[in-house]
Amino acid sequence: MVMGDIATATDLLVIGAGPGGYVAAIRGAQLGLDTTLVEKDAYGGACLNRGCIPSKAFIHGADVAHEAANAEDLGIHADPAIDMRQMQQWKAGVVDQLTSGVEKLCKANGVSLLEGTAAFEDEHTARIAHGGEGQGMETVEFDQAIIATGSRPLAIPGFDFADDPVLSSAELLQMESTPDSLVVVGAGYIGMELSTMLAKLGTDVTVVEMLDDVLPAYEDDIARTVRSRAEDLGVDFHFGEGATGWEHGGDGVVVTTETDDGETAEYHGDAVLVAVGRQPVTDTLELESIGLEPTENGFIETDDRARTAVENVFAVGDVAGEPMLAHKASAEGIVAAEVAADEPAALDQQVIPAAVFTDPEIATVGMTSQKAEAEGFDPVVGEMPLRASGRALSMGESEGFVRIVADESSGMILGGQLVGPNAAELVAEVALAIEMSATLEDVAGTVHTHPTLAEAVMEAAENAQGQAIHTLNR
Amino acid sequence: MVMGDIATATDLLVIGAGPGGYVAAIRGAQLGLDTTLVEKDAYGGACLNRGCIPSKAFIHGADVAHEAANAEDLGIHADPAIDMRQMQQWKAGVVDQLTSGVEKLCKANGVSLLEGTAAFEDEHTARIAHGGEGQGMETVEFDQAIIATGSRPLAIPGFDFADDPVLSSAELLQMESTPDSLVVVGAGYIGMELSTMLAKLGTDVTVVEMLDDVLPAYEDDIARTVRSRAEDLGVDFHFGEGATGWEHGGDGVVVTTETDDGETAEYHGDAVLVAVGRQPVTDTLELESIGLEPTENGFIETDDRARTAVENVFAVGDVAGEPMLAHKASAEGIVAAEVAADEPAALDQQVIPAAVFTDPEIATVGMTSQKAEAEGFDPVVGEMPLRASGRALSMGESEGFVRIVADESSGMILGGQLVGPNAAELVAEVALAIEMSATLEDVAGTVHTHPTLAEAVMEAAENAQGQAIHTLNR
Amino acid sequence: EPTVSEPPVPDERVFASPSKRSLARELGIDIGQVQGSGPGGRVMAADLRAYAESAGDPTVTQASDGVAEQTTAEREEPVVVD
Ligand SMILES: Cc1cc2nc3c(=O)[nH]c(=O)nc-3n(C[C@H](O)[C@H](O)[C@H](O)COP(=O)(O)OP(=O)(O)OC[C@H]3O[C@@H](n4cnc5c(N)ncnc54)[C@H](O)[C@@H]3O)c2cc1C
Ligand SMILES: Cc1cc2nc3c(=O)[nH]c(=O)nc-3n(C[C@H](O)[C@H](O)[C@H](O)COP(=O)(O)OP(=O)(O)OC[C@H]3O[C@@H](n4cnc5c(N)ncnc54)[C@H](O)[C@@H]3O)c2cc1C
Repeated sequence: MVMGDIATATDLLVIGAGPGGYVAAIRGAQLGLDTTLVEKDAYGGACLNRGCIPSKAFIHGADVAHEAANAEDLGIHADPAIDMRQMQQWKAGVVDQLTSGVEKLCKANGVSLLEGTAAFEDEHTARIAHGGEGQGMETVEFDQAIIATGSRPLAIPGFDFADDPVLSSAELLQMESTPDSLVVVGAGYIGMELSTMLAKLGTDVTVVEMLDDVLPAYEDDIARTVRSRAEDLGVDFHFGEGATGWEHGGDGVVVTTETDDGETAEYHGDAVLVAVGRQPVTDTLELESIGLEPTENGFIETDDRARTAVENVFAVGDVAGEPMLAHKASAEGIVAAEVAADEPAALDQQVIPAAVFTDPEIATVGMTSQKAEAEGFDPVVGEMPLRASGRALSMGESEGFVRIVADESSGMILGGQLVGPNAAELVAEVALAIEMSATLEDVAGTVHTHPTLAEAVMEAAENAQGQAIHTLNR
Repeated sequence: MVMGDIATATDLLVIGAGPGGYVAAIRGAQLGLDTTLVEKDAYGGACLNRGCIPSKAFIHGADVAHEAANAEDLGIHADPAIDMRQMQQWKAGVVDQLTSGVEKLCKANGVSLLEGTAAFEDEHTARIAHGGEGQGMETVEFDQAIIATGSRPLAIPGFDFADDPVLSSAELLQMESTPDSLVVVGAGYIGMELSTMLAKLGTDVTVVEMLDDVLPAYEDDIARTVRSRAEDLGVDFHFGEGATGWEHGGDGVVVTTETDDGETAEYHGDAVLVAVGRQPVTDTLELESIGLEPTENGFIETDDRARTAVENVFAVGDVAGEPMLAHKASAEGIVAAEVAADEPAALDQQVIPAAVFTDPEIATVGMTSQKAEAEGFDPVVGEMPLRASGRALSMGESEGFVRIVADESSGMILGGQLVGPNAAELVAEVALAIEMSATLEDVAGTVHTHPTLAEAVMEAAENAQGQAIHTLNR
Repeated sequence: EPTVSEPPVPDERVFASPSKRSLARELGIDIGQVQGSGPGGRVMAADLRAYAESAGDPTVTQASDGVAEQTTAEREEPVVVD
């Protein structure tokens, strides 16, 4: 491939090297397409550099310290000191290992890597601007392209991420020291994960949320469990208030909020984290050159083969719509690459699981009982509270539950809601059950290792059949 | 039901309230059988009182302390002090909660509980001796009986558990303080779990094992990983040596060993733990009264409906043969109760998973590649090393792997071997895959939450298909 | 007293889910004898029912009464993209 102003040609151009793009590029190359991956910033995208991985690394670190500091009843007396610069370095090491792994995997699979910002010229041509301004240009001619430009943190009026004390999640995850106090705007999953983690590391956290509870996407009993655990950690919640602005005050900031009724309040913190959502990135692409227009919400619309309205252009990941999750991005990336390589792939997964790494963890997949009813099923629900689980108790945990939703007449499993340690791991079995069209009997009839939390999945299935051993049946 | 010397009658008599017996009793009662459960000692059996639960509680405690004490690279500096009496109390609280839960569940399901030792008089009569000698007797007439008398630690010549410094796992799990040093005889799963746990709590552990590596039931790369981690924790291994005896010496004991070639050695410790296996308990039962005779290994033989050679008598759990695992006991207990209640149940589970709670954890299910070949399959193997897993790295772990074994032509999943954090939880998905006759494509096509260790199961399935994203394919 | 006519249990590995194996037992047939029509030869509910009918044993049809009903509701296996 020739660099410089001369046009190079490729079968498949992938724009953006997050979990949508790099996975698509690798699969494309595996299927024999000459594949070029362009990234303007860092391999691994938001997920590896500013999202999933750094947040989970800090959450793990906070958990290790917090658990040891709060294990007196287990006979463990510890008063851990936390060196945030060192934790930051450790996190950076983890991120480096993974992002350089992504680069190596791309090369090993034969993907050509280009650094720069891609913009469309027409349906078969993209211009790549290398590095900063004036660093040179390159033109790539492609047969097919996959847009995987992801998302960025959403700002709100009155809060500009360019201002020093106004932090995005990306900036917060670069912190060299934990703030003594922090105001968090937004109690969605990112706000809640970071608030819980910071509270465990000793920060005084104040959360301001417009709606009336945390995690509005989740059922009440789930949100309540996570909220009350966060409250126990000292997080101070203010619901029904929208953040309207901030100013310098004391050593930090004063954030102003307003209720629907016009009542205002002020909250102090060293800084303010705005975590109100994420916005698809399309403005770098000059989509109008290929006649594409994002939806009202800024997403690029795609069909069940991840194709956009332009026949040879696909879109995957956060830029292609909800749920904005890394594994959804990767799953779409694989389908787009396979379709580009003429394989009969489609986005026909039954379910996409989701996890929230709060304390306790939440994981959900498929339908809630309410949703199942709305879809015309006759749902039956089985539950296993973790206070009856030997494994949970032997881990010092007794809150949380596993809930399984199934169709009463066929026994077919439709969904699951899990709250507790390792919920994100346990949901894998429920997702497979749904993909396999497994019934309650299938899950209950599978021997589960003792003592594990996974037994609670089996037990919930038995409970739904009215024959649980470790819980009373309805 | 009338107590005393008068005979009481019951549909189903269950002998032993471990995970085999209490589960059988509850299911029997759920199916409408008048059910009586006799236990001579403590509800929950070995598992809840002296096995699975207390060991996992201590392992958890040891992990919390050890992890915090060894997290300098994460920026966590802690020097936890361990109060073993308090940890023991905490464990006792966990055990109490679970055993009293078992009792309550039995009652709530209508099971009649009897305390005492049961022995057969004939095929329809058992004598129950209450408490110690002279505490009274009772006769129970039954239609059907389930033997669930479990197992006890195996002693070896030269080592008598009645001697103070010769400990069984049961005695060790009652310790009020951690020994400064301990000689462990046997590097099977119980010996390795307890050695690893004690090493983390600060004990100098010396392990003596007749065979040439730890965990002989497992593949070499699995045993090696666990052994070398234990060595890092300071455990001192001596393979190819059999323990022949002990005597008092210094403040504790001197254990003598001998190799096949007759070379001897001596090892010092505060005490010696003998963990060489477990022995089925049949001697309390007077089996000869019903014409039953245990096998050479002491087990009671059963058919695929958990029936013994005596038509109306079943046997389940450790007393009925390998694998001696709690969940196998419960699964058999359910089948026995259902067959007793005339349901068309059978022991036709494809697989029984097994876990070892060492560091790292091990979990296996179904066939190894070798076994698959021996069974006439054409096995294909896929692997995902955890050093390529974002979730493992963000937990500070990079050792271990997930291996999936499948049949090459059909893609059918035959087995899995997992080494790493939460392996015992992750194996649940693989077990369900096998029970469902899922193929590699089924598991690879199920979206797995990011970042989780469970993604490694999906990735291993992709690797077996030659299309992994995060590992190089063969 | 235990029943005399017990449903057969296969002694070879069969490719069928727990609920299909249980259905086979309820239908009183040896699932090991049934040719699976699912992916990789997986035994489906329909295979079992077809086998039970073709066996034409009147006791078999009786055994399937009611109990089978519960577990028969159409359980489609997932569509495998090929
Ligand atoms: C704090 C936080 C925690 C999160 N935790 C989780 C979690 O636990 N689990 C989960 O599933 N998801 C999580 N997410 C969401 C997850 O990060 C995203 O869903 C995921 O990164 C989306 O992947 P993507 O490939 O679509 O886009 P991104 O990862 O956003 O990657 C897009 C890439 O495209 C590049 N790019 C953009 N425009 C151009 C252009 N014109 N030319 C060249 N390159 C371009 C960008 O630089 C970027 O690298 C989290 C997000 C945050 C912020
Ligand atoms: C240290 C240790 C750790 C272990 N960890 C695990 C693990 O992590 N996972 C796992 O699956 N397994 C584990 N096991 C094994 C597990 O404990 C056994 O497989 C399980 O307890 C077997 O259950 P059971 O019901 O067959 O018998 P048991 O649990 O042994 O119960 C038998 C009961 O019968 C009673 N009994 C005996 N004779 C009579 C009589 N004549 N009359 C009345 N009552 C009688 C006994 O008092 C006892 O309570 C562990 C074992 C040990 C020792």
